[in-house]
Amino acid sequence: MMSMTPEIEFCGVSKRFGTGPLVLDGLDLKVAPGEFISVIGPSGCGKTTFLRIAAGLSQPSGGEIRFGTRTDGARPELAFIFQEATLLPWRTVLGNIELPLRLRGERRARRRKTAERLAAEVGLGAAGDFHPRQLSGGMKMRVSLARALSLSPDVLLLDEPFGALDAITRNRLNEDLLALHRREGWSAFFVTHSVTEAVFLADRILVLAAEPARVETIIPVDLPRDRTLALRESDEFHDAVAEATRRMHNILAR
Amino acid sequence: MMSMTPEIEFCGVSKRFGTGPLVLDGLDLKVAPGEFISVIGPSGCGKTTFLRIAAGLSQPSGGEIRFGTRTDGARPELAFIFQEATLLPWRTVLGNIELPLRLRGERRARRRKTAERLAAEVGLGAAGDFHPRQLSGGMKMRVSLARALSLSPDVLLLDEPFGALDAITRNRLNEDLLALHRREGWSAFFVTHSVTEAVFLADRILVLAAEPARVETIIPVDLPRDRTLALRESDEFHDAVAEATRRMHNILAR
Amino acid sequence: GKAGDGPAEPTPDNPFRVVLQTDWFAQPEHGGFYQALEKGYYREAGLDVEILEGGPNAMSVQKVLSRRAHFAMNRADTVMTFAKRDMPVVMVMATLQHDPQGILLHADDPAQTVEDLDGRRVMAVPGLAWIAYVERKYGITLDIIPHDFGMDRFLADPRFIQQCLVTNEPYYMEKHGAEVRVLRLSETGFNPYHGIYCRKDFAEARPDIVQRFVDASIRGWTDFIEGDPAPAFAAIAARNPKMTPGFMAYARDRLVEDRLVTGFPERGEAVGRLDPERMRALRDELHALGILEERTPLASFFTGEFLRRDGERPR
Amino acid sequence: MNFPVTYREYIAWPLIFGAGLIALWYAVKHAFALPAYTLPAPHEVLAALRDERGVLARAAFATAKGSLTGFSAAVGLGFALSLLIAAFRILRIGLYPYVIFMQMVPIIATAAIIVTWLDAGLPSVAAIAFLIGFFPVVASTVAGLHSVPTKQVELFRLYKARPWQELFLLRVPSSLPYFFTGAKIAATLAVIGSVTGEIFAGSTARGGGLGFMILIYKSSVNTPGIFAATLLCCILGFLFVGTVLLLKRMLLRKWHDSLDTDFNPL
Amino acid sequence: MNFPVTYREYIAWPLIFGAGLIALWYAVKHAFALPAYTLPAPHEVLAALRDERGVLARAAFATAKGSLTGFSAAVGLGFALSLLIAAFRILRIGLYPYVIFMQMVPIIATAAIIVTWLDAGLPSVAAIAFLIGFFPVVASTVAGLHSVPTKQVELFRLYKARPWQELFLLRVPSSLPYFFTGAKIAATLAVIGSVTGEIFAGSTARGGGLGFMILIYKSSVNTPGIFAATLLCCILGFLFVGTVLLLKRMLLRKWHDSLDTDFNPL
Ligand SMILES: Nc1ncnc2c1ncn2[C@@H]1O[C@H](COP(=O)(O)OP(=O)(O)OP(=O)(O)O)[C@@H](O)[C@H]1O
Ligand SMILES: Nc1ncnc2c1ncn2[C@@H]1O[C@H](COP(=O)(O)OP(=O)(O)OP(=O)(O)O)[C@@H](O)[C@H]1O
Ligand SMILES: [Mg+2]
Ligand SMILES: [Mg+2]
Repeated sequence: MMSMTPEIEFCGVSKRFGTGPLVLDGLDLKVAPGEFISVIGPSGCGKTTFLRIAAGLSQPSGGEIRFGTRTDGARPELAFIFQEATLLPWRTVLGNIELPLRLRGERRARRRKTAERLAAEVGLGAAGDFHPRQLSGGMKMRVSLARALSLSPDVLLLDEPFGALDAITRNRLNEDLLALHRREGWSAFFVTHSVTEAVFLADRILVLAAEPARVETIIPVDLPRDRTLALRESDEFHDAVAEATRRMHNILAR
Repeated sequence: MMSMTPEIEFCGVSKRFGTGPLVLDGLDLKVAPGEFISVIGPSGCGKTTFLRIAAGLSQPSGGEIRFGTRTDGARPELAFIFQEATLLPWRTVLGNIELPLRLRGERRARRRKTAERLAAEVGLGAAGDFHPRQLSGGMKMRVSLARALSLSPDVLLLDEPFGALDAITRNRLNEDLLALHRREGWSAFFVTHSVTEAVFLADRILVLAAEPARVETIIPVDLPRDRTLALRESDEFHDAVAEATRRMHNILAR
Repeated sequence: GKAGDGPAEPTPDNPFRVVLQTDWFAQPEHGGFYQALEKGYYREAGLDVEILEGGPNAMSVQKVLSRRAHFAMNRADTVMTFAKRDMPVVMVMATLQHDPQGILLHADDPAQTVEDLDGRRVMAVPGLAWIAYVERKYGITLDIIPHDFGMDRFLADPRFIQQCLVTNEPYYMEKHGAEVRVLRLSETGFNPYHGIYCRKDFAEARPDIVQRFVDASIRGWTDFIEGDPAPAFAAIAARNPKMTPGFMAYARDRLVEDRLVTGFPERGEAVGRLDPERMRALRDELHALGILEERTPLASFFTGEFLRRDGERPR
Repeated sequence: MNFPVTYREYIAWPLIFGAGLIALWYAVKHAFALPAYTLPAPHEVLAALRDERGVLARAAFATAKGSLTGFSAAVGLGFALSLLIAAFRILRIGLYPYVIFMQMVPIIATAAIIVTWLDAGLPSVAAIAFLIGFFPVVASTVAGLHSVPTKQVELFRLYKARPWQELFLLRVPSSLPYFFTGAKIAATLAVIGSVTGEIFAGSTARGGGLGFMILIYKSSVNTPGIFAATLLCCILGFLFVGTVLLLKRMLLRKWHDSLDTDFNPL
Repeated sequence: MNFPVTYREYIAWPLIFGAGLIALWYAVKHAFALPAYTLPAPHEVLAALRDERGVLARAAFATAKGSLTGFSAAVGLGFALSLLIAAFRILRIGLYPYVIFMQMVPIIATAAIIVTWLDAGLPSVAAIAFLIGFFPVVASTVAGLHSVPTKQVELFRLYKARPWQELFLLRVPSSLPYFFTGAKIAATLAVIGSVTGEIFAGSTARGGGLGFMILIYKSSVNTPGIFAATLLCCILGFLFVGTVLLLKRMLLRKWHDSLDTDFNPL
């Protein structure tokens, strides 16, 4: 699987909507295969925009993105968890989770089994036949997460997937995500508002500022890759969070 | 203003959707005028359902809700911030914020002024003429918040209003909310997943468990009502949070 | 079904299938054909005839041209227009020697002649030759409104005027208590034959079939006018539920008394007869009035080939 | 607006309004002293219905056949064409204008062409009924296929859905509320279309329908008969509309997010 | 499907398809050796258009007047009735069935009544055009007024919006995409409606429109003339549809969340 995961390079990517102000201004970033990047920054600074550009859903106004050494122009397999759970209202929970497999032409029985496993993993084992309008906000986001995991993507783009979840569920899913990452080796961009979460998950943290858009910083996280919830109680971890928080405040207060 | 704010009493309120399991089971709660209640609990436990019942958007399957000594059956003035920002796509940011005033028949110039003030307060001063589809997720929630504050409600129902916001914005808005609460004296139900936030804002914390639905607990917060961000650095506060966390885990782990 | 080829030598047991498209729902004005059908004259002639009913938008010429019907009905002036449009059809026999069309007025209407209709509103089928004919010949203008093939507006409005068949509308009007008057178009000079036409190539390829059809039809018409019309009436009533015995008797009486079918023998008219001189005169007059742009040759729309000169009825 | 509605109300109100309309009908008739040949009274219409029940039943059956054929074709082909238009941008830009163009050809002009190509009778009648109902289905369905929320389309593109998957798994279900609106319009037009067809292209040898009967009644000044035939047209049309609404309810009730779905049977 | 589209394509593709259709027209004509009276060639239609330009221009003007009046009335009154139906539950339950019922009355039956009351000429023609376009507007708009997301309705109820506020500030803007679909259908039907009106209620004195001319050409078997008049009907209809689409674009472009809005002018 890992063989497919490419290096990703952002070269001077900038973005402006219409005649509005710059949202991104000459962003440069090189992401190694399998690297986990957390993205953090104030509301409206351009995190979603950055993810959308990475996914090719939005064209940069300047600069470009390169995926590994591919010259065929093909994008790697992507999974995107939108900030607002985008479920198809006419499909049940299982139907929504298995959608990517359906689109790939997976056989019915197999994709149903995968969907059931994933639903159980995100704690929706009992809600498999609900329609989206019967779900709570957090449940919808979890369906959206399960859907993204149903494929084995090369790159995972997560836009605040856990914002609407309680601490316990959130912690469990954080751990699951890390385990999956170790196993499958995709690269990830993970937008969050929690510094703790950002530090816990990431190899590096990308900090975006709103105005001016040009300011962005990378904070490396110097923690072993093998992380469990136990790590969060360690001094090492607390120091890393404190350090990241300090640097972030410096950037965002400029 | 405060004169209107009623006592609210939930008497054995329970809720079941169709033939599904009980979501709320005999909830009893008496809320004093001007009291601030945080609501916390795992995803899908019934927090939104509880708020909707309090607002009269959903009928309880059993039990009833009483508002003060009113016998005219009229509900007090309510503002509800939905978990998903519910903006009218054809109205601009200002147009959405001023909607409740518009519905009240406020004059154009006055409501525009109020809307502009509120937009600035939630950090959207520059985005007043944007349409919802041009906003980021967090910006939408902030519009929704400003809209709720545009009236002077008797009861404020907030369903995870700050889940999609960064720490800095969130802290600022927390403070603003407390100041407003002191000034206007409404009662509030505030759903959040952050224990810190819950403790910081509330007089009491209502903890809901998912299964069985019958389990719910009230954790009182013994902090002075006059709170500022400085409080959050105090030992007193840290102790309160630790205590609440401990009790919550006990409840939710049962 | 498509009107296809049939046996070369049709017999009653191996008949040639023929489709006749009439111009309206089954009514006594088609009596002769139903009579021939019911009394087996067609069958005797080796023809298996199907009569298709028409209506206000029958589009019969389309059916003849697309070979979905062998024969259809129309007025001579319209058949001339067909010729002008290069439609290869020819009239092979007459059904009515005189035009039964008229203008229906209330009895107390001030208009006494066609000239008096100048500027009046008349419900008629727009674009029919008679309208231009009377307008130009008498120097008048009519305000034509489209015919809705109903009579309720006439009944409701004492100044209403509409195009009619003398054999038809007056009966219903009088039944509803209206006193009516008819200005016959034939009295204005507009007096085309009503007749049967078919594709030219069919008349050339199978003159025997056309001849058999013409002969049997004339036999049917003669019997309908002179004999007992009951068989035709029964067939008509079966197809058109509104045909009451009273009405059918009335219509047939008009056909008989006004000699619409038989014509006046003293002028050389007879059942089925088409007189080339009358055809030529009509064409020339329509041309003179600018209704026909060119003097279409007679042969392009009419043939007397199937009619005996003396108008004798066939044996 | 949001209190629960008992089913009894769905019976009661239409009856009350129906009674009101019939009263109005009598009132107009008497106020203007209208004779039966201009405006027959309701009971005269019912009498005509009774007197002519044999003929009218046969005619209604013939019209039902024409309408059903035309309606099915309009819905089926209309839906199919909408899919093509939604699937192929070139068709959308290049062909759709001509589809709209065609729709604006008056029936009287098309009837002539149809009769030239098709046999008079049921085929022609059904063809005209089809032509009348076709465009509302296409216009509504195309609008629906194009009203898919952006986010959902992006989701499908991210997952590299093939165009036909985007069409059938996303656009089609998403467009159903629009489609049913079009189908409802087509259903009300089906009977009108069939009647118009009978008037312009009917041949009567094979059992004329209600349109044919209206012409016959008209040419014998039987206005109550016209009204009776018209009443049957309406009832027939109602059956079509009812079927469409039932289908809509069955398919959309589970997921369509509209507060009023439950309260709005029509 | 999502690459940007140059405006040139919006000119080019219709022209290419138009050329294709004309080629097909000639091909059919030659393949079946169809004479002018069955299917005139495009150039024969143009010749008829030139020969009859005076009469046809006057007729087109008359039809335009009838269509415009009928169309405006259909959109205006249709919208108004939809509002009433959406606002008053009683009307929705009690009256709406009869509105649908009315819609199913064949034109031939209504035409007789209309002509009796309004007399032949423009008023009757416009009334018939109105009747034909009315229902699509009502059906679509009512569907739109009822497809408001639940959450938004709840928001209004929380803020104690009065019913008319819910109607005008929420349901109306929310229903616009549906309304415009209905208006588009009505626009394509406007000219057909007017032509049908002229067939039943035209008058030479009041400059009978294109429908009347079609009747005249029909009587004199002038098929190229029929086609020429028909062509004018289509062009006229296109102007109506174009106006509706322009209006829709202006009103919805800013906020309607549909990826294709920009690419789909129709
Ligand atoms: N309309 C409905 N029909 C059926 N079940 C429903 C409906 N709405 C909510 N539920 C169920 O009720 C339960 C509670 O939902 P609710 O939205 O109150 O959760 P919540 O506590 O707000 O969760 P979250 O934190 O994820 O928003 C869920 O299990 C959900 O599936
Ligand atoms: N379609 C658009 N048109 C115009 N401006 C837009 C559009 N989409 C986004 N923007 C603007 O771009 C900026 C960045 O938006 P983005 O959604 O990337 O923010 P974000 O960092 O994801 O914020 P949040 O944390 O609130 O989700 C915002 O100021 C927003 O107003
Ligand atoms: Mg975002
Ligand atoms: Mg919730």
